[in-house]
Amino acid sequence: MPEAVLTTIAAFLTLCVLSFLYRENPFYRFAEHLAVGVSAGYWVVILYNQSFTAKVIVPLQEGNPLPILPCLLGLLLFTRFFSNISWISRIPMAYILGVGSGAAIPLMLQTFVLQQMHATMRPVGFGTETFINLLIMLGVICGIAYFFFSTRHTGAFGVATKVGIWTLMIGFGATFGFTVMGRVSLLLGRVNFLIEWVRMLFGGTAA
Amino acid sequence: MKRELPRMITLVTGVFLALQYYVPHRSSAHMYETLMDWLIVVGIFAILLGIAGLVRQHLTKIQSRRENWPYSVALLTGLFGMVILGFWGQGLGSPFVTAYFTLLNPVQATMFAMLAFYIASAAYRAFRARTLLATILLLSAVLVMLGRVPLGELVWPPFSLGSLEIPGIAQISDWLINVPNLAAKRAIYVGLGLGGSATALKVVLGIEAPHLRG
Amino acid sequence: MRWYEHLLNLDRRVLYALIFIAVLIPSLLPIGLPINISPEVENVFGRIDALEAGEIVLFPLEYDPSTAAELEPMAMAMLRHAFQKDLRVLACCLSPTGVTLVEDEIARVAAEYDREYGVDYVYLGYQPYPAIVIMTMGENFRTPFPLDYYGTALDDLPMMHGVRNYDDVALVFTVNATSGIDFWIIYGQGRYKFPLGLGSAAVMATNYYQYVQSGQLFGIISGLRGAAEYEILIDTEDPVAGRGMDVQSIAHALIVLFIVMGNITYFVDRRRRQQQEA
Amino acid sequence: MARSDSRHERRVRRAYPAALTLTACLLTALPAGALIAPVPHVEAYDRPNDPGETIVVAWELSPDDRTPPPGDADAVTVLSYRVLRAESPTDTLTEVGSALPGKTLYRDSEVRDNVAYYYQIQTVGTDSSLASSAWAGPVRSSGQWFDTNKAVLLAFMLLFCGAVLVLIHQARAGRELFIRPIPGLSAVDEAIGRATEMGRPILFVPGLGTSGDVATLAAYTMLGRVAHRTAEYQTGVRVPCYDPMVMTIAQDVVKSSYLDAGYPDMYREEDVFFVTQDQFSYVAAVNGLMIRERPATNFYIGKFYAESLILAETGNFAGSIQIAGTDEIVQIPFFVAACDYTLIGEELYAASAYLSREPPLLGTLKGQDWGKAAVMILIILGTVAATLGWRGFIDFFATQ
Repeated sequence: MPEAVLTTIAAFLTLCVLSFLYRENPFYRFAEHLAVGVSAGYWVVILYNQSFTAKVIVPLQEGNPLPILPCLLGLLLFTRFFSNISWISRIPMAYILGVGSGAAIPLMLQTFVLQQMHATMRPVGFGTETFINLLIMLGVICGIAYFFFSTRHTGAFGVATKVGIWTLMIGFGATFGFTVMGRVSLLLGRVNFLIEWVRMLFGGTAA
Repeated sequence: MKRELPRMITLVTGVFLALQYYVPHRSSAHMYETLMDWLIVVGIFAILLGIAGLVRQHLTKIQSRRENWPYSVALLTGLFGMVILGFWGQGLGSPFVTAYFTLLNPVQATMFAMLAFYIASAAYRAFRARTLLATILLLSAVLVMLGRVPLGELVWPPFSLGSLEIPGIAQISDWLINVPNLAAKRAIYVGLGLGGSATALKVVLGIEAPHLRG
Repeated sequence: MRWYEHLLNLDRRVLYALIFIAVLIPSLLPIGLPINISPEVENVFGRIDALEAGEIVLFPLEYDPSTAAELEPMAMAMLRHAFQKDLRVLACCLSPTGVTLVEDEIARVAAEYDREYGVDYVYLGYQPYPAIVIMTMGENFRTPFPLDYYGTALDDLPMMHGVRNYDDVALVFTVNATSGIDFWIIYGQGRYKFPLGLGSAAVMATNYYQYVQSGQLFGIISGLRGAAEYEILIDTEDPVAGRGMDVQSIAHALIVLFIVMGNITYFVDRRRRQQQEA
Repeated sequence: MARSDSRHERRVRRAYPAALTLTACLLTALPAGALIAPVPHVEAYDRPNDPGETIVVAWELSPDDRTPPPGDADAVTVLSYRVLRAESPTDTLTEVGSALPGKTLYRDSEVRDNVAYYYQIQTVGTDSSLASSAWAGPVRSSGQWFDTNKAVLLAFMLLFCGAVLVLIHQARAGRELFIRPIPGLSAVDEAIGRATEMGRPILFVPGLGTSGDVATLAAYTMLGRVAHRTAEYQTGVRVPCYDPMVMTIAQDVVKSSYLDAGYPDMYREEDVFFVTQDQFSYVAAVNGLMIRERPATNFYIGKFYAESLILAETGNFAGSIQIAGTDEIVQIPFFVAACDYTLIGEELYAASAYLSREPPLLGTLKGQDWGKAAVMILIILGTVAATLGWRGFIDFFATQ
């Protein structure tokens, strides 16, 4: 198919989705359903060609029968469709949960707790660098205090939790401010695409 | 059997993996790789299960001519069309890749692009200095927003007021991100790390068993 | 209705239209506002610039069409820098809907610099469950990726000879808009201690600065702004991200204006109501 | 990596003196006419804390490893270092790899465990001259059964998990565990009350998490509470699901809550339904639901990604009261901006414990507080130690 036709189809779909901003409508619904289908189909192909081939088909061809086991385990998931034996699907679920949760325990403690704690242990004082360390340390302590649920937030502890929630709010504001650039970038990408398309239609130069 | 077997599997795999992390020996690493490979394969089937559910749902919709059924036709055409194209070939320039760039790419990209509009309306409608906390959030957001773009740096560069050095908006914005924001994220992470690992522990020990409830 | 009541009940579609115009006009008529280079981008640039020709860098490029507008310019700039420095590039994409997009980008940049596949660069493609893939790559790249994206065994690619795992790459720089960033930090850097740099979507960047301070990341480049600065550092002929910064300036200013207007109407309205009640 | 290796190296210097003494003797046999200087010192050791099959060869730079002095462009400098290996002192050496000038480490991972190897570094000059170092070895690789770098982590993990289990046990045994009131949880009841007054349903969105995510687990508890109250008020709750597994569990939760409240007939299976597993189609469907049914109250509890703002803004146009709770940090600001009340991060876990009063949840929350207290104290101690320059205390907690 010529490039111009393809670009026009893509532009049409872009406009279909944008029309939702005015109101929900059949064009939008069409684009949405088409995309769900195409993405599911795309997934099937990529999973088969990239993963299933490498993890199951190639080892089987090389005479390694072991990958049959996880395939059987995976097939058990489909017992969900038959209510009398649907409990069997819990076996692969149990495997997924066990592996995921077990690996998560040490890793979460290391990355989210110990490494964060270690990184906060910095020399403090009133120099340029050390004062920043001090502020960060106080911010972290107060922030953690805010998430303390065993004690009432009163007295000195209450002050700490107040500072904690202020710190959190500055953090959330900063995240919001940072995010604007990302979202505008995405819109910019689409607008540039539409500009190229219009130029192509009227100027005759393909993008 | 119906509850005990899954419970045992979760317990054994979970405890093994929590402790395997401390054992670098090759046999432990090999066992770990095998378990993870299996997880990937089981995961492929889980995704297929979801897709099978999707197909079933839309087929019934078409068969019973339920409201909006023609959209389901578009969905299934897209799905099976992609699968057929994919097994035909998927190098650059193949119909599969062309379909991806023509059909999927624009819809997904535009969906995310709409967030720019929503952020604008949220800014207008919701960012109001109603309370002290809301005001802090709002000020921090505005400063970071302006500090990130060249226009902000042009309008508010660093300057000195007598002997006082006033930082530019870009520096203020960087400071907000590197100091209070960093402290905030770190505090939240500590909480989530403890909460997350405690919950994982309960799942492994079967104290919390979401998959056995249903 | 008074003026502020109009503003108070302003149809959101008016706001949408204003934002659209604010993005459209500077796209057509660039202003060319100057872009300052921030220390954080300079730092990442310096880190890659200091590598020796022939060293291997691992680029996990993980984003999909929905976030490509923001991250593609950055990925392209990183790839160009690597090829300029004669580094060898090993790339993968652990985001299923991005794998095709990334393939196209790598092929394009490699063609610009006349690089040969399998000798100067290798694309591993996609495998599901990023956390697991990242962990097993620490043992051997061949465990999660026995074959490359094109179905060739890794051992048949000259570049991969003697390249086993993270130990054999000079650094890892991931351009990433997925939750995969956490996996690269926790399961990758956390386990295998390689130098890890991050190019992230702006929305996610604020979460990861703490890892720079804690030493788990050697640097962060965020969003289109970071890409624009990187483009300047490597002297890109066609700075895609650089042009976008004008749009960003106008759009940001407009959104700040929305916040200010919203607050003015809110306070005027509140005062009127208080007066009426009094 | 170089840094962590030099730390290993120091450790090895202490742990494997035998390997060192063997490398100490210099047997330099320079080929006649060679200009390049050999490396003064080589050692080889088994890489510590690894799966095995790797030997690290470390050397000191050759004196000629330098940039040529200005004005003397012909000065001979190092071109590369070749790493040679043999399996016995009488065997011939074969090249296993090479390193660029300035490098002092090579990891040989082409070895078998428990086999003795000998190494030699050959310095290659820019004039192609060669200079060989002394032999290092014998050295054998092996895998270790415990990673000593992670001892602190293991201790922390065992203490924390132990504390959680003890506290869960105590909670089950009936010990009262105090949890402070969480401001705004009263908003939940208010919101449900408002839905009754308006006679409109309540929408509960459990997010995009899978059935095992902590946030989703908390969402089940909140859903149980909401369903219980809606049953009392006879309003009804709609739950659109993203994950089929989450749906089956959510159905069960709603059913049993209605039963507890004494209104089992209120339960309709189609109220808790599966939508699709595609992020934006899911959002589009929930958006449609909000526009059509105009629920009085929307709950967004669980894992949310970019769709958070799309949902919250649409709910706003529809005029609903909105309550959100997520541990996905990036999305919290959007919920804070667009919703009436937001449970931030861990507050969500606490809220479910507070509402349900189930002993395992209360005990866990207590355990987490103990963990937080420990972290706070350690941070303060560590900061004091760092300020006083007492590195030992801080390095103790380095799990890298």
